Amino acid sequence: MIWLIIPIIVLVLLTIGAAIFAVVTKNLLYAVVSTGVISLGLSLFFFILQAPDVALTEAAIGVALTTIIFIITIRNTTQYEGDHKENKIEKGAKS
Amino acid sequence: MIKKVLVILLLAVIGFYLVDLLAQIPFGEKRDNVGDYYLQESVQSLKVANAVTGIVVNFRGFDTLGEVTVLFLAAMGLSSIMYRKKKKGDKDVRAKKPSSRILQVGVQIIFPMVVILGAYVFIHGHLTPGGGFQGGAIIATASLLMLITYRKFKVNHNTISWIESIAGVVFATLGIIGLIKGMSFLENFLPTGELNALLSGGIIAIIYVSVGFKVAAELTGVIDTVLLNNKPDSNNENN
Amino acid sequence: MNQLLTISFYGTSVALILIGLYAVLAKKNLLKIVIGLSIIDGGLHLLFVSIGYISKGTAPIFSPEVVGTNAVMVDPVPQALVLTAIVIGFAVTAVALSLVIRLYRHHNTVSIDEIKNLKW
Amino acid sequence: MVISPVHYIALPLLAAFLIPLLGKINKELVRIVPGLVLLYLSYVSVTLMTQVLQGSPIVEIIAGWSPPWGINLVFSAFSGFLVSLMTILGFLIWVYTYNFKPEESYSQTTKFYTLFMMLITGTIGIVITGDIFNLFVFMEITAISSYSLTAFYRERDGAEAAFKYVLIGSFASFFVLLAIVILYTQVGTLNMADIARKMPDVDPYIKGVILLFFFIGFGIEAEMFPLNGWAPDVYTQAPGPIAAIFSGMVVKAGVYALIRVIFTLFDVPSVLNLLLIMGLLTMVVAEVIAMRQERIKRMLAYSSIGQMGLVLVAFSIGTKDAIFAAIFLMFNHAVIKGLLFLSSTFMVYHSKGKEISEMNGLGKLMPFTAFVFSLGAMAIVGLPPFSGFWSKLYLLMAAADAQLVAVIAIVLVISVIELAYYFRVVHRIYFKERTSVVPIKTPTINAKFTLAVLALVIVVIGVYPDLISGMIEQAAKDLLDKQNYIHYVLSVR
Repeated sequence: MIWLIIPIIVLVLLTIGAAIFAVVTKNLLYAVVSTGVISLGLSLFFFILQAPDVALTEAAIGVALTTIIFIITIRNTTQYEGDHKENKIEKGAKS
Repeated sequence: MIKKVLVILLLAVIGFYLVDLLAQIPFGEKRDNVGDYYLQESVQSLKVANAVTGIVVNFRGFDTLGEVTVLFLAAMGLSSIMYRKKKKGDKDVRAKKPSSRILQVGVQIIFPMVVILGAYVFIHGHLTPGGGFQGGAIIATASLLMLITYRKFKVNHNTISWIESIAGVVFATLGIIGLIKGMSFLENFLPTGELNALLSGGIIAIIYVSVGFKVAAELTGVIDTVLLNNKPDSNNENN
Repeated sequence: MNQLLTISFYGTSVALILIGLYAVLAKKNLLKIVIGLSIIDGGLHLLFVSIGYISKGTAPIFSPEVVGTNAVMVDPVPQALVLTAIVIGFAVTAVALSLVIRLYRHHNTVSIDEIKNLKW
Repeated sequence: MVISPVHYIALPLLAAFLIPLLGKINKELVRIVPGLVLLYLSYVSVTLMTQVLQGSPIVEIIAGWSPPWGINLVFSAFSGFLVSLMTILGFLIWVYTYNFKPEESYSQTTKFYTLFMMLITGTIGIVITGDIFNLFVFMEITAISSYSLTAFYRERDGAEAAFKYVLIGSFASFFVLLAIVILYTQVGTLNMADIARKMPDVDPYIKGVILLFFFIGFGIEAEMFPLNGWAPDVYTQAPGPIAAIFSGMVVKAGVYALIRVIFTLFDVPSVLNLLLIMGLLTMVVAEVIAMRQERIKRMLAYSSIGQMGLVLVAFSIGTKDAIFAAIFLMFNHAVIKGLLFLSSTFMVYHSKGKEISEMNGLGKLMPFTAFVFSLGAMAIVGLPPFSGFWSKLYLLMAAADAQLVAVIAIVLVISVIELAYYFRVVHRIYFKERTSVVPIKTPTINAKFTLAVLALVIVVIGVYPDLISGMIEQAAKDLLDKQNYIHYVLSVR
């Protein structure tokens, strides 16, 4: 019965780690992908909490659609946070 | 730098409040609340196997009506914010070279399956986990798959607005029929059949199917609006 | 065992909320702020569902084999409300991102400092 | 079909879903349908209001489940009064905006009128619902409509104001939802009357924290001091009539939710002192900043925040006449501030920066609009012949009864400040030569009709206040009588 706690601990570390990575990383694409990972973690949490409806919603909307909309926004704006050197090159190349 | 310290301080205060509060709420303990009544009623009078669907559509159907409006307004607000007058030089912004052969064949196989899965999820909303929102979102991901893979695939905004409006009108009129029949708004006026049968739950099944269509059309419209709006041209003219 | 479960569920949701708040308040990039908003939403939904959990309860679905056995069931109300809250969170995120795109179109920058010309 | 409160929500939703289809039949229908809906709803509110004033409040259950389990709508004297005010004011503003910007493209006009109607429905929903989570959903409907409408015009920098509003609006939603979560664990139900009944046996510490979260969440919506940075930018960037709706209704719904939580759900009297301090703070800061504003819409926005502070102060005194004065203030503020926003929109229609200096000498060029604007300015300051005077008088009398001398002093000083900066504008309109070269757009016939009706209301209520004071009297009694609210909501079958 006790070994049941191991997957939960792994899940907790995965979710919080992805959240911290999403905030810290400079590359927005990585940040957006880790937002998807957080939603995945949440979906598994909901599964453990005996809430299948919410797990399905979180998987369908949180992981798939939110990540896609973020990525489309990145395509329309810059891919790197702050005035990163790639930003300059990209802006230079563009204008 | 001071800003960061201030933020950390504020977070510490909020965190302390939250932890202190949650410490007094035991986890996993049975609390007497409205949930038991819903569980008991959804079996006896609604004959709906999935109690959560029973709550979302019938007991708290007004929330779902509000919910569908929120999504409708988000789609409308999004396209009004992203609105750009159509100019001649508008080229299709999607990838220039067509996607790889493997992806195209793969999508041909996956697309119908995902659409069927989505349809299954929202048709069996009142029996198995899932429902209108989940099924609609799954179908939206399927259409997204097509949008990304095939450049020729165009989402027809006319049909989307037709599906959206018809599904919304079906939901609202089902509610108003309850009102016309003298009962209250959104009341279940159809016979509810027996538990775990496909046609059980009266208007709940019909409402959730219309919500499924509406959410599928809306999310496809949202994704299409955001995906196909033009990347600012090189001279970055703003309209 | 139960203590550990409490910490893991409540702890994760509080951690997510705080990380999200930090991203919104301390980060300069508009996209990071919107990511922070969606993390806060996620943490809050996790908290909402985990208060409805009843230990050794099953999902509130009356599949044929569960009907007669009056098994202990998890409280369905938070699940129904979180379903609505997730879709609302998605709608607000979509609107916020469309505003970010329009801001980038006007000002060709995604950092909140350069745009903040609307003073107090 | 018998007239019942659910028409306020069901009909606009049906119309909103139908508008894109109707637009395909005839393009003009898109503009007409919201007006018809609001006209019918005004008729509904008149009939329901007469019923409520004689008989007992109307409680309607949804989906056949009685209150603690199902969602119910409450059309009592207090909520009914606000809903009637919103529908009639909404109809008048619709008349004003009939073809406000004719050159807008068809697809944008469809979206404008749908969002316009749903904004009003959202605020009505907040006021009329009897369920706490339903209130959160309607708050989101209002929020999303106002985000999109703030960023509606592309040439203005609406996107900045809208993004700031999204940010702070999401904070408000976060705190409200968090409060609902913790409340659900303690009370186990979502129906407001049921919560009010079970509130006494909730642990006082947790009750305090929940109330604090609600206070912050709804405080943002009601433009309380620390977190109302979003309001001036949103009012400035939003289209003219939408700014009138924001100040007239959206903020009222925020204040209503805050007051409903404080007076009906919770029984914590100490929160009234906090409300008093925050109200005074909001009022003083907003009015002082309003004095230094150079642009007319920002000035009106700050003055609107100041007036909301005054309303919160009136509510926080807590006695029956103070509540009476507060509701009267809300009525006056909605009508007069609506008039000011609507008339000033046409005065600075084509100007880019909407500077006050561009309003010089308009007295001769736009006589009707200038007259109506100055009438509104005098009314809001509280000069005798107009309705604003009575509400301030009742407030001062209520504060005097409660021996709050400091409050009286501050309110009087603030009134003098208001007098100063409003007369600075009126002086410019009549006694300064026209300097700016911006072309003038005189209001269309339907806009003039709305301005005339609003001005008429101010004067008539000013001369003969007990036209509506009876109604407000019952509304005040209904708000304060918590046990009666619990009884008539929970006893409906």
